Amino acid sequence: MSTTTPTVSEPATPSPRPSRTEGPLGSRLLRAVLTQRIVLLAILIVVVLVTFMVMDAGDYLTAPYDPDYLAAALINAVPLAMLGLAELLVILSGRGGIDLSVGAIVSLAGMVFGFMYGEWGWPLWIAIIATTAFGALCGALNGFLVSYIGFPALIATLATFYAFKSLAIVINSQRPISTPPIQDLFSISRSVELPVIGRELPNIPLGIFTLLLPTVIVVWLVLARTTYGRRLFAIGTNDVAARWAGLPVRDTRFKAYLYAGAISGLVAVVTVAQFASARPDAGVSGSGMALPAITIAVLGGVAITGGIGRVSGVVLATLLIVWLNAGILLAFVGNEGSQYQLLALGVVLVFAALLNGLTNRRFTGAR
Amino acid sequence: SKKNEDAAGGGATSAASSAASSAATSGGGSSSEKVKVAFVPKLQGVPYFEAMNTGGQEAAAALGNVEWLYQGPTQADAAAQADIVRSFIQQQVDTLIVAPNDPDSMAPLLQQAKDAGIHVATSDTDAPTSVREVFVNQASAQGIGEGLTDALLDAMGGSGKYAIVSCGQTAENLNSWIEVQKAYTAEQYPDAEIVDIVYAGEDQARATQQATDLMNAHPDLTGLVGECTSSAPGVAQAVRDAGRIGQVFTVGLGTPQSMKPYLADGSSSASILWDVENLGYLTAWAGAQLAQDQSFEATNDVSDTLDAVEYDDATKTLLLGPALAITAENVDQFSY
Amino acid sequence: MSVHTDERPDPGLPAGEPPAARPTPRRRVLPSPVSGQELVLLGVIVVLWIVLAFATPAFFTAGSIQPLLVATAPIALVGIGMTIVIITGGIDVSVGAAIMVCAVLTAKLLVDAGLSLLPAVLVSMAVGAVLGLVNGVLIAYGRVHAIIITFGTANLFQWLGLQIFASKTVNGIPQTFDVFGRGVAGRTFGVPHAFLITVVIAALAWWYLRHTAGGRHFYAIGGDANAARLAGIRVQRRVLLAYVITGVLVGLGACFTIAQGTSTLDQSVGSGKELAVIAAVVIGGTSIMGGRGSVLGTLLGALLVQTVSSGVTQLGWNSNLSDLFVGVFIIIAVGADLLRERARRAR
Amino acid sequence: MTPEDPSPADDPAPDAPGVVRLAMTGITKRFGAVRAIREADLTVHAGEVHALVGENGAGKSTMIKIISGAVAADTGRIEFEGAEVSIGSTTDAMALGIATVYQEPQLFPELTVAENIFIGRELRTGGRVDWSGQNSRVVELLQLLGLPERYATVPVGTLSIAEQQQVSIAKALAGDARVLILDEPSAILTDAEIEVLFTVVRRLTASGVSVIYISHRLDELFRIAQRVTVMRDGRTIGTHPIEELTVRSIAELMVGGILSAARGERTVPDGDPVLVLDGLTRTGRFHDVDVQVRRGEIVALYGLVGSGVSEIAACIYGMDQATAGSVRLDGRAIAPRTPQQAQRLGIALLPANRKVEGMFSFQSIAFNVSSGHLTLLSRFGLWMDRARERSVARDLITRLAVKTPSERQAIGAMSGGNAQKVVLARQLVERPQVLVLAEPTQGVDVGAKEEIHRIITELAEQGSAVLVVTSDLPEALRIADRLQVVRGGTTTVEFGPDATQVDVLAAAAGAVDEEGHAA
Ligand SMILES: Nc1ncnc2c1ncn2[C@@H]1O[C@H](COP(=O)(O)OP(=O)(O)OP(=O)(O)O)[C@@H](O)[C@H]1O
Ligand SMILES: Nc1ncnc2c1ncn2[C@@H]1O[C@H](COP(=O)(O)OP(=O)(O)OP(=O)(O)O)[C@@H](O)[C@H]1O
Ligand SMILES: [Mg+2]
Ligand SMILES: [Mg+2]
Repeated sequence: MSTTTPTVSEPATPSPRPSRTEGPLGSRLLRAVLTQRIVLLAILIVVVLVTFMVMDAGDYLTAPYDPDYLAAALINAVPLAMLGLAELLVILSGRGGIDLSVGAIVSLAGMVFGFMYGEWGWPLWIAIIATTAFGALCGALNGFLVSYIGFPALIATLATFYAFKSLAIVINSQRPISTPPIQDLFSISRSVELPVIGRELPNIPLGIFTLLLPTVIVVWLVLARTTYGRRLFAIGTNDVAARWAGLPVRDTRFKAYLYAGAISGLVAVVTVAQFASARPDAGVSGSGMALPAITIAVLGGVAITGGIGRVSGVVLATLLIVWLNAGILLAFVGNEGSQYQLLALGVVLVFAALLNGLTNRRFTGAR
Repeated sequence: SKKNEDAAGGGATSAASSAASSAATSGGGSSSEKVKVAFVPKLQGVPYFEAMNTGGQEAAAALGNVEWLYQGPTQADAAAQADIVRSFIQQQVDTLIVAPNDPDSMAPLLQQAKDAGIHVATSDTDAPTSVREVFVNQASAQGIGEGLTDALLDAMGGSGKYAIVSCGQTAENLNSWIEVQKAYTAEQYPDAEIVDIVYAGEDQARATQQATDLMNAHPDLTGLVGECTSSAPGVAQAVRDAGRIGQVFTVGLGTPQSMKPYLADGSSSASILWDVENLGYLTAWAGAQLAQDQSFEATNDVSDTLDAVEYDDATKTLLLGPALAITAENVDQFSY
Repeated sequence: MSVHTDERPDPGLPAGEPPAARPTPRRRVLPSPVSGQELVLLGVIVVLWIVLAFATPAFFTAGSIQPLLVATAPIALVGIGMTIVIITGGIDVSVGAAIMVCAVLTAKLLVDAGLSLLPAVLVSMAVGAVLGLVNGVLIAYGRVHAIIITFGTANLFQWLGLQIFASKTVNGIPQTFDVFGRGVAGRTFGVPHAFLITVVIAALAWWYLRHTAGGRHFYAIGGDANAARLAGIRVQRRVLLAYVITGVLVGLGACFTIAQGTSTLDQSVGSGKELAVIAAVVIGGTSIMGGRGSVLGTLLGALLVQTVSSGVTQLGWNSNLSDLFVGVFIIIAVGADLLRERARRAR
Repeated sequence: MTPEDPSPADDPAPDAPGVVRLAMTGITKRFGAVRAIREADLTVHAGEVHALVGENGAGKSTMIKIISGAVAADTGRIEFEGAEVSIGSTTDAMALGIATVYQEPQLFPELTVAENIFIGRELRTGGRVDWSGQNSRVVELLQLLGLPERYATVPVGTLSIAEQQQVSIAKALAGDARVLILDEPSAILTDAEIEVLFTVVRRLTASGVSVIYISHRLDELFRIAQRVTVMRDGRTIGTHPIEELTVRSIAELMVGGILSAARGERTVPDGDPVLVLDGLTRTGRFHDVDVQVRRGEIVALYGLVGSGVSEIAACIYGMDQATAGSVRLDGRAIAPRTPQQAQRLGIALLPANRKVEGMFSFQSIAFNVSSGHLTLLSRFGLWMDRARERSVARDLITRLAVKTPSERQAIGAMSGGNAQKVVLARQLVERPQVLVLAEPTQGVDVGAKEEIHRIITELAEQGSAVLVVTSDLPEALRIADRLQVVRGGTTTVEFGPDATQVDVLAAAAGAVDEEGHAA
């Protein structure tokens, strides 16, 4: 930097910050609801909570929809939100960024964690770090294929999804690992009382504090406050321009996948703890973890084309889905309950997307 | 829980007296006079668990004082199952019975349920490390594994190569049956050999395809086992498609109605199962017993058809009875 | 998108050269009927088949190839629709759930109403068309990215399918669909009808995409939807059509799935098929960014995936490894395409 | 689409000059809060070239998008050949015989030139596209525009931007247009190509076609246009016959004020050159390029698009690598392999293609300015110093007179000239030792152009060595202390500040040789 000198000084008078929208408060609010996903999600959450609480008061539910239950349901939010954040990172990186392999990484890294902590007796924190690193390694493979070789992300991660999934199953001849140390791990996903104010509040699953909250804060800081965050948004918005601006495009994109892998590694630990066993199909059974994570990211307002997306959107989307699903289970008896969860998720996704899609056009005049 | 203490005053083992005891409890609406027994299957919508549901409902009707709750996930997935278990804990049911997708992961949840004052039990699949008070077992792993092996080798003439098309790679009870089959085959049928074990997931078409591949890979293969309710018809279909009925024999754990066409044309020699509705009945009955703090006798008179159900106090297991071979002759006795 | 703005096909030839006043020469023009990717795939498949034929003598028998083709058919068939969708720059992750809806409805009608072959197929295709229409309308007129909408409708369709199943399996499905590939009645010259039909539809789609204005418009939309609109292409209708075509093929594919399955249909039908279909399409060289692709590649892609997973079982390897090989072959097939493209750019 | 009977009074032939072909009155259009068009009127006669001029963001493109059906007007009335029409889509416009070449090429890179030209109105034979029929018609058009006929079957994506622009023109010509709209067709064309275009336009107007012509190169209007409509802030502020106007008066109408005089006197400090290109070669692109730029000096590399100038810039900036020759900075040989390395050496570059290479469209101005200077605007290269970032952005907004309410405004919603200033601002956050500007004012209106030129001069005065790579000759003459002509991929003739347009053009066209050297 020796050859260049900054030419810019602080401006003499800071210009007053102009308001971004005109009009009275009411119409401004309406506009925010219609065009901003975060506001829409917040309102939907309130609607869901109020609806179920009213139903509860009217005795339409099979059990109280109370803060304790909502807090207990949060245990599902941990892996879902964390993987949603992993998807946020890769989708932000643009060029069709997506990671179908996160669930398979959860499976594989979980088995690796099972070996290290459950079989070989490594200290917990070393095993956690090693698992995260292993996840990062898997992510690095994705990143290498996408960023350095030029594979479309969907294809590269589809391929590694198949590969990791298969490896996770053969690594321990399709047996789960559930030795006593692993079984005892469940304690880290139990619910705890918050200190000081905890008496007034329901107990919250520990994983929220030990893993989810730190991840949320770190990802938020990285995106909003660091130079890496800037680079990521830049390459996601226009990677040709990013190259001309002298940004390390490949390196930045590579790291997005690597970080997503690392988060998946952490989720592997969460999942092993939550299920008290390292299961070879932990992240791919049923519809797997990747598709719900992408769904959460998309519902949270992440633009699939890259460059647009916020951590708060992902978190709110997770809360919405988790609390909605928890309520539905109390509102319907029998098999209908789980079936209506599908309906609700579908309706919320389509509705939120359409609303934003249509109104964005309305307000920006694009055709 | 409060409700259980109230119910604890009840008397003998019979249904009539437990009804009397719950009638004696003080309570609000009519529903709270009944004990709530909840059952969470591995997966909803499959005939096996829906038949258990039918049996459970019959039991509830017969016992009179039981409210039978049944809710299953749409995917055979431990996480989805955990949500439902949690919602039943929230509902403060009296007994919670689970057929866990993943026994290890169910253990801590059952602990939570117990801490909330709920009686816990397992049925169909056990969670041996958990705090469950009883496991309602359909048949012993030994019984199923040996039943399958005997039925297949009976058809194969006591010798030859066979392969197994299993389902979920991680399904604990399927894997335990396979272990029994391996050991029992080696011991009892020295001229027989298991050449391959493949996993088709819950996908019938995949099971069919894999069975076909196996027959191609091993032209001298004479037997196939479909280890679960989706691969049992799958392997039979493969034999039918290959036109090798009578050359390659199949057995499996198929539900009666789904196996009927294959039993009829001989592409399946037998289906090893048990009376699933009775299993549901027994499950509901056991749940009611627990809810009322009744203990199990060494042999229990549950209903007309289940008049001598054995209880093993050491393993805390109720055993429905021996495995049942379903064949072309008796298949029509089952409606599911 | 090229960084270099003046990349000429032939820098040696100055642009302003006076044009020769002779008639248009007839020459083989650029979009050759078969792309390099398709040749690579063909090569890989041929090599695999030869290797497998040597490794397991039974591989190269009718009894082995026929089921392979039957299993390939529904994936390839739905893949034809998916190819068109992806060419327009979209994607449809709801096809698995849509297969479920079509299959259960058709199976129920076969069992309960005793429908015969043609009406059953038509009903299934009509149902598929309706589901495709739902996707198409939401995507074309809602102007939301296809992946978001189809994630949503995948859940909706799945709910719908489960409602129709009503917590029961469909038992005792008659053999109406055996004509698609079961036994002698299901084959012509030894080729299973499901595969034959798929090939014929693929050929029609190939011709349509290559030689008709409507077909070319799919490519234009995938290249630049706004430019396509300005060129007077009715973009929304075209996009809608792409999803409806996919829906119709899903309907037919559901019939193939029933034909391929047992006499019982359970609610796992179709699950995970969306990834298998997308895998076939992208292995076949269709660009996920839109604007480029071919159904021929998709057909070969589906065949490759099926060959790999069948091959692993037939070789007697751990069947859990088949997914690993599928992953590796995706990397190899698409990687080859990338490298060729890169070499072409470098020249 | 035959028009109603024209005016009954004097019933001239419908294509005769002076007859109104298109009349737009009271047109308004809002984009959200932006009032792009306010009560604008436009009347175009048959057989005339009607120029539409105005500053960046004045509403020219929006106006023609309304005519071509790409955008629907909020209010207003459009009459076509005497009858009121409603143009709801591009198809409607095309049916009326309105053909448009948009500012941004609307082409499909994967499709062939022939397909692009006929897309949306393919010739058909029995259900399928009549490839041979299309191809032969396309070959005629290519001949007309002086492009090789083999281009017919080449994918458009492999052509240069200028060639793509010509394909766009061919596309507009393919139908039987009654009104041809050209939105800044000349911005990226070489003079020779512009000449061809003008020939075509004249031929068309002679046969009665009306042409609406948008350009920021005001001088060329005098060679082609008959009447000029000036737009300012979304309003049409008058239509004049070209004879009544001069470049100066048009410019003054556009900005609504008086322009400052031309180039001011500048003295360039002596000293050793900072940047030296010595025999720089990149095989197949350019060869033996020799350039020297001193501290405080502005050197223009003038070359027609496609002559290799833009690649020379890319090479200095590390986007490409030279295959022979050397780049020296302060006497030291450098060979940056990436733009980061070039930046670290103190080289900044303003890319030529704003939209593709310059803008992060839905990000804020502050974001656009700070990207590329993340190390400077952060602590330890890790944490963004957001206060500093904001103040830097605000400062540059003031300095460059960017019209915006806030540094948080998204750049994508800004007009071309303003966006260009923001991209330029990025190069100025840290004062570069060497500043390379590729087409710094392409598609920028006169007012903004003026300001950008002033900024460039200031930078030089502060000690940067400035290399301007441009195909805009007046611009080159106006700001450069020295001017080098690039022809056939190499530097040829050099001119001093007193060079005339005629000299340079002649040199670029290959007429003058070494004796053209000036001071
Ligand atoms: N799609 C759009 N959404 C929002 N604003 C728009 C849109 N298109 C144009 N504008 C705004 O409308 C105004 C007029 O833009 P227009 O493109 O017509 O200007 P122009 O005269 O063509 O400028 P230039 O010379 O830079 O091309 C500008 O302020 C521009 O920012
Ligand atoms: N301009 C074009 N852009 C894209 N594809 C083209 C173009 N011209 C021709 N093709 C394609 O190239 C193929 C070969 O064209 P050509 O005219 O050289 O052969 P042909 O013998 O006339 O073929 P056909 O019998 O199909 O017309 C055509 O069938 C068409 O698919
Ligand atoms: Mg414009
Ligand atoms: Mg021809």
